[in-house]
Amino acid sequence: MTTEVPSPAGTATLRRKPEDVLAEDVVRALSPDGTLLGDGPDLRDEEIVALYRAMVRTRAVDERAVLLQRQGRIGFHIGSLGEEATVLGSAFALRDGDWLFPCYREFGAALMRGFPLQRYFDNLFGNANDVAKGRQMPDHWCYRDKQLGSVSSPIGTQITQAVGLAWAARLRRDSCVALAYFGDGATSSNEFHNALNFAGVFRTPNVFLCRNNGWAISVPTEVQTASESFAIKAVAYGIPSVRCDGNDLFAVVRATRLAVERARAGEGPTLIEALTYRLSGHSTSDDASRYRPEPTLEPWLALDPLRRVRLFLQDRVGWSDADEAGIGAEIQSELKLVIDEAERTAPPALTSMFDDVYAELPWHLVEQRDELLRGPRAPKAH
Amino acid sequence: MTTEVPSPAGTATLRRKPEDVLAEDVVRALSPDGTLLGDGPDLRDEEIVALYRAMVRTRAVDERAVLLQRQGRIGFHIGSLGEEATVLGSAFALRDGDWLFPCYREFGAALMRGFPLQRYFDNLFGNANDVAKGRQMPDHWCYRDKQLGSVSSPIGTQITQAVGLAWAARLRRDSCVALAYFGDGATSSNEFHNALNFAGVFRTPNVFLCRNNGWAISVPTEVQTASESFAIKAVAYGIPSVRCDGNDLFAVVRATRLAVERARAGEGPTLIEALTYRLSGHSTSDDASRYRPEPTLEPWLALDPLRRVRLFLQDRVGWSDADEAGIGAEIQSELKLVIDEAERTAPPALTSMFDDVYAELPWHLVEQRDELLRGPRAPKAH
Amino acid sequence: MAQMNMVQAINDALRFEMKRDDRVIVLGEDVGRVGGVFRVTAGLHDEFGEDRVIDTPLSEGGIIGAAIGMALYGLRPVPEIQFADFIFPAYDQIVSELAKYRYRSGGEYPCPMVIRTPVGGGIRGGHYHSQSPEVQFIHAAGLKVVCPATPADAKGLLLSSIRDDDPVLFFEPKRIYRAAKGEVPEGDYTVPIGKAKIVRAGEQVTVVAYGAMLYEALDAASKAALQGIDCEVIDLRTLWPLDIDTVIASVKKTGRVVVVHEAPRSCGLAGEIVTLINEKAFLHLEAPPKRVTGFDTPFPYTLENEYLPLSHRIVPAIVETARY
Amino acid sequence: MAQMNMVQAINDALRFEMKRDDRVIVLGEDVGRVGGVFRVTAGLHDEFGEDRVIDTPLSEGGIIGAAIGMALYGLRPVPEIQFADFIFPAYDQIVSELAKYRYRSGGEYPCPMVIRTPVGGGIRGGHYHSQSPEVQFIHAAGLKVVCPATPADAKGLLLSSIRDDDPVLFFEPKRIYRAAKGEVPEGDYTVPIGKAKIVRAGEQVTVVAYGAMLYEALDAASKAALQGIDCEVIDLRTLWPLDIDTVIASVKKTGRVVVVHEAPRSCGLAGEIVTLINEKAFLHLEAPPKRVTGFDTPFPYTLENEYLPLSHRIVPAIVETARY
Ligand SMILES: Cc1ncc(C[n+]2csc(CCOP(=O)(O)OP(=O)(O)O)c2C)c(N)n1
Ligand SMILES: Cc1ncc(C[n+]2csc(CCOP(=O)(O)OP(=O)(O)O)c2C)c(N)n1
Ligand SMILES: [Mg+2]
Ligand SMILES: [Mg+2]
Repeated sequence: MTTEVPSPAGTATLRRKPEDVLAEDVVRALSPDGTLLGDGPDLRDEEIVALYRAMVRTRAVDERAVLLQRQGRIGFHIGSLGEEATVLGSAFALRDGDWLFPCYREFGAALMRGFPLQRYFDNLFGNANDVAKGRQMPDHWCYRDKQLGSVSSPIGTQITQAVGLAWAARLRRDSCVALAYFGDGATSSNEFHNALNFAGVFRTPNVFLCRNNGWAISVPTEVQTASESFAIKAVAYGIPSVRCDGNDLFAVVRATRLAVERARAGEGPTLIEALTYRLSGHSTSDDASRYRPEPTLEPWLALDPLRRVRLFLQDRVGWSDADEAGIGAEIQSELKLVIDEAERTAPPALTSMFDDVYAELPWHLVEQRDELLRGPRAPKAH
Repeated sequence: MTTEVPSPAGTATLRRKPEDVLAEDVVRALSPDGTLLGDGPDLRDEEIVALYRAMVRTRAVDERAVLLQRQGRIGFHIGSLGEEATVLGSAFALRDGDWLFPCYREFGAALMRGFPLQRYFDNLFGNANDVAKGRQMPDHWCYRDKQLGSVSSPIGTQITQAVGLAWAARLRRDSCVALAYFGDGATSSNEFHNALNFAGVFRTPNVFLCRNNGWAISVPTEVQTASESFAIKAVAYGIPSVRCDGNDLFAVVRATRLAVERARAGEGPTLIEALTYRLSGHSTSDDASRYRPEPTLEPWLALDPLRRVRLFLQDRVGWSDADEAGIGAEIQSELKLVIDEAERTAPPALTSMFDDVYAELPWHLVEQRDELLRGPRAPKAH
Repeated sequence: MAQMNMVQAINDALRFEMKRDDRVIVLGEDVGRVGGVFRVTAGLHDEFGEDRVIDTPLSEGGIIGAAIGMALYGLRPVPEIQFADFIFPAYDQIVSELAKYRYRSGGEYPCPMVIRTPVGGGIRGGHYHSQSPEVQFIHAAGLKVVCPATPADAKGLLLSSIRDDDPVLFFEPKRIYRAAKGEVPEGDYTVPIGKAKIVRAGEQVTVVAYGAMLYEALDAASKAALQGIDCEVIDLRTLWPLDIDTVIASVKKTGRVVVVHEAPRSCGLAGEIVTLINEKAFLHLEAPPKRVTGFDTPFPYTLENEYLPLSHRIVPAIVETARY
Repeated sequence: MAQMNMVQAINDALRFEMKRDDRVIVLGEDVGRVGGVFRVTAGLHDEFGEDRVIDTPLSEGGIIGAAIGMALYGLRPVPEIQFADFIFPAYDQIVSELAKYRYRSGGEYPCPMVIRTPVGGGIRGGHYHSQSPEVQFIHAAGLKVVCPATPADAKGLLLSSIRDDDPVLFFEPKRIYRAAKGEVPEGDYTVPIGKAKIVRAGEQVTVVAYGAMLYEALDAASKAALQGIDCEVIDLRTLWPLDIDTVIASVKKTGRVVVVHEAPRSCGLAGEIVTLINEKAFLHLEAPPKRVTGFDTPFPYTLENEYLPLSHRIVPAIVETARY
């Protein structure tokens, strides 16, 4: 069964894991051709349709954002092409009030949880309506209303923060769970180690979701670690882990639900390794052809996470080409509206540069702000 | 068999480890009553006597250093009471030219490898003959002549450095091995993670020796990690590990030799967890009775690493009370000489404060030195 | 009022605030059962239990990273770093995350917390138990930095810091942990962040100091007085944002200034103060401002008293400045 | 001589030195097969093989910690940190270990290495791809800090840095990686560490700058010239130990000085320079020294050009200083 999932970097094999790792094998539920493997799905039809829509929307947003970047209308984009099942299936396993600590590829999860598409594009344009007030690069958003942490570039920092948050919640007898996303590369960071170790010792209600997409920019997983999997690293922290086919929506939902339930039941944290693949370059700044020959992608294209849900839905609810075209059109017109609006919106006010460094402006920032306002304006950003 | 070794913090149990961990069970060779368990020893009688001498000497130095601190003659001491078999047995498995990266309890290993006792006491007194020129606290020595790295207080940093050094040696086709010491607490540091991960990926010729002495100051091992052992953490890095009875000199030698041989043969790094116990406070600054009831010590006192080698030697070579008294007297007179000398030696010259910041004194340090020399002298240190 | 040393005053402040506000959580290495290696958290574990006074694994990055998560949730963590020298494994979480969280989230996520840590030399700690890294935090925009010199200020500033909505680095000068004693108001007592204190009024030379060196500055001022030089001594108390008004008003009066700190000289806080004085009181300066500081070397062990900017080094600087 | 940009010049220096000295090892994230995210190490992996141009796991602490071990052994590692903003996970290894190794070992263990890292704003990188943390390394005694502004200096200083027996932080201003072009001597070519360069001679105002801001300072000087103000522009090149003689000689001539840098103002390098000028040329100062710097906020994205101390902000500072 495992041979159907090509190992991400082409070399790691799915070897046996210690017994205390939750699952012996990779969790799988839906084959690439859209047929069920064993039980499942653990989802109602409407839920599957909603999730499929969300995946299609995520991909459409991704494609548009790349285009906007190529056109020079936004500065940068980092997307989730090929990783949609991992991102959306895992977030779907959370409930309202649970927390989500994003890495940087999880805008799809944020949108599904209620982050307005308009705010997302405001962030890509860094305009005055951006929640982050145009202070961060595109794709570095946050949204407290829906318990969405703040995207930050330094790799891994959010993992430890998610542990502290979940720990705090437990101390306050709040039953929420905190899920942290990170990549395979991030498992090498100080933060992964600290986060999992603290979570293990204090049995915090966390889900650690490692998107193993095969690459950390140009570095393949076998240069990232010599361990036989990323999931197995959980052993070092006395916590259980599970691997799932990250391109299999139903498998991701199942694995994450298992972990979320454990956390909510006070049984502590779980590490999930979702085996997926980064189909695009690392970001719009990256040209993957420099280090990854095109043919490498082929087996992964055949495992497309959207395609298999679509095939499943065709069979299950008679999902048609017209249905598909319908949601496509809907998303495109929605996109047009929010992009127009985002592009029209002014940049953040000059004085906003000094706000929020502290709760109140101290004297030195008042002086610096006044100095800036008194002086001439800068040339337009390139 | 394992029940004879009380678990360090009194709670961890010796559960089964994954198959790729070198040994199923804790390596043991010499019982607490001095009789052999199975094969061994893998040492010649003279070697055992030499090692025993070194252990006795180490303990005598420790006791004297504590006394000097209590008398206010030195400022600080951090020792290895109860951990002598771990420290000396492991270092014994190295050969000339191999590198040793100390934590801070391994002066015994340094002395055994040829660090002069005089230099060690010069370090404790921080005098002009101290290799570290009185710049570091007592017990923070170094000695390049014998490939002894520099003791540094920040926990764990030496582990990663040992990896870089071993890696460099391998790149230069030098067959040396680098052994890094660290405590159970240090496994929580960023450095442990980075070191083991890099060592795994680049298959560096390293031996990682975790002195699991049950405590990180007042924090017991069960608060340090939820993993079932420290050895098992190696799984996260794809490297083998082994646990040994750290109070069993022969077991430590055996486990370390195995690891050293693997490293030298190009088979990569090994993590060793030596199960021992810190019989003293953390250092002379610590009063362990605040957090550790006296009775806790009792089972460990019965496992004294010196006693069992002595019992073995009584049986094997007829080691007598007179032999014992002989080495005791020898060590005491040696100690008297070096302590007198160290105490007599002047503090480092004032200008030495500015040397070695850089290879050459830059202008600002020349100015600062001259400013200091021109000015009045400080009150005597308390 | 009760007579307390610094350790007792800080312990008193922690106990008071933990009783008043159940969001306050203390965490760090050895802060629990044993009450901290300097005993600053003594008794809190017994009183508030292991959910609020938490011994952690040995990882400063883990402590601060987790504390950030707690703060994001709405708690008021007060992590302890055992020595300021050991704060650097947490440096990324502090300067990249803690200092920027409110800003980068457009104000959605305040991140209030107080990082307590013993700072400075004077206990024969050598390289790694003696450093004063305040500038490494001031320069990373977004943090407040406090360093009390008296038990009363320690209590008052700690309570203000815990109640502050921004992250505060709270440096405790360990040299005077037990040596500095004084009356400390009981119960609720705050000292505002951002206000310096003139601890000795004078007309001829302004001496700016903080932490353990305040006492050296005062001693030097007394000795200078014997030579007929009348010093005004300012205790900064808050290092950032500093109380520029008090400093400038004093310098406008005296025209002469000596700044003292233990940290290495170059790119230290003294340089910032001198530059601010240039910017705000240039025409009042009658002598070049002087720095009496630690040297640009790692902190030494045996020669620690030669390294520290003790009174014997401050006096000549005052005299030179006065006689310029 | 060949025409090169900064990227090419640095690549040329690395290639030259790797051929000359087989102890030189390049390591870092993405430095190998892909040749670095800015392509600075392009081609080196193919030419020197994977033992000398090493892609590492994603851990700056691991990179620097391992590089220290390599240096202790006797190699000359040249680790790359992908962006200066990501150097902080390695901060403990750099300031606690690298900066102190020679000192704390009484000279037994020199630890020569060059940490290369792109620095500064101007590429729309926001918070975490724009920072200038030079002071966070200068203040930690024991490091040298270099920041070239031209391709020739980049090559010459990099070769000097790799041959230096002390650890060097080599900051590469990414804004001008490709924009700065110029003639670069072929083959062996060094520029001494610790020497600034007067890139425009003038009599009335000294402008001190470095890195990408040098070009802004030069532009401002040209604009000031139109208003009849004659500036001397100094490119520091080495930030620490800085070339105090060149700065002081210039200020003694002009009596007026503007210091420019991208890093936040408070406790920045400009403050140190102003203070050194106070200490060494107090009586020559005819106007308060001015700082034109980044603000004390995290580095913003959309407003980055308002944050940076570009020419439009330097000109008024020059004029004010000149007219004081
Ligand atoms: C501390 C740090 N170092 C380096 C970088 C530069 N960087 C950004 S993303 C990335 C690779 C991350 O790989 P992975 O964790 O696998 O996530 P993925 O991008 O594949 O989703 C690197 C090296 C960074 N952002 N932070
Ligand atoms: C980074 C860092 N944090 C904290 C400390 C303070 N400290 C010194 S030793 C120690 C405990 C170390 O425990 P362990 O690693 O088990 O070694 P042991 O002392 O038991 O041999 C601590 C917390 C330190 N030296 N460095
Ligand atoms: Mg990845
Ligand atoms: Mg221990």
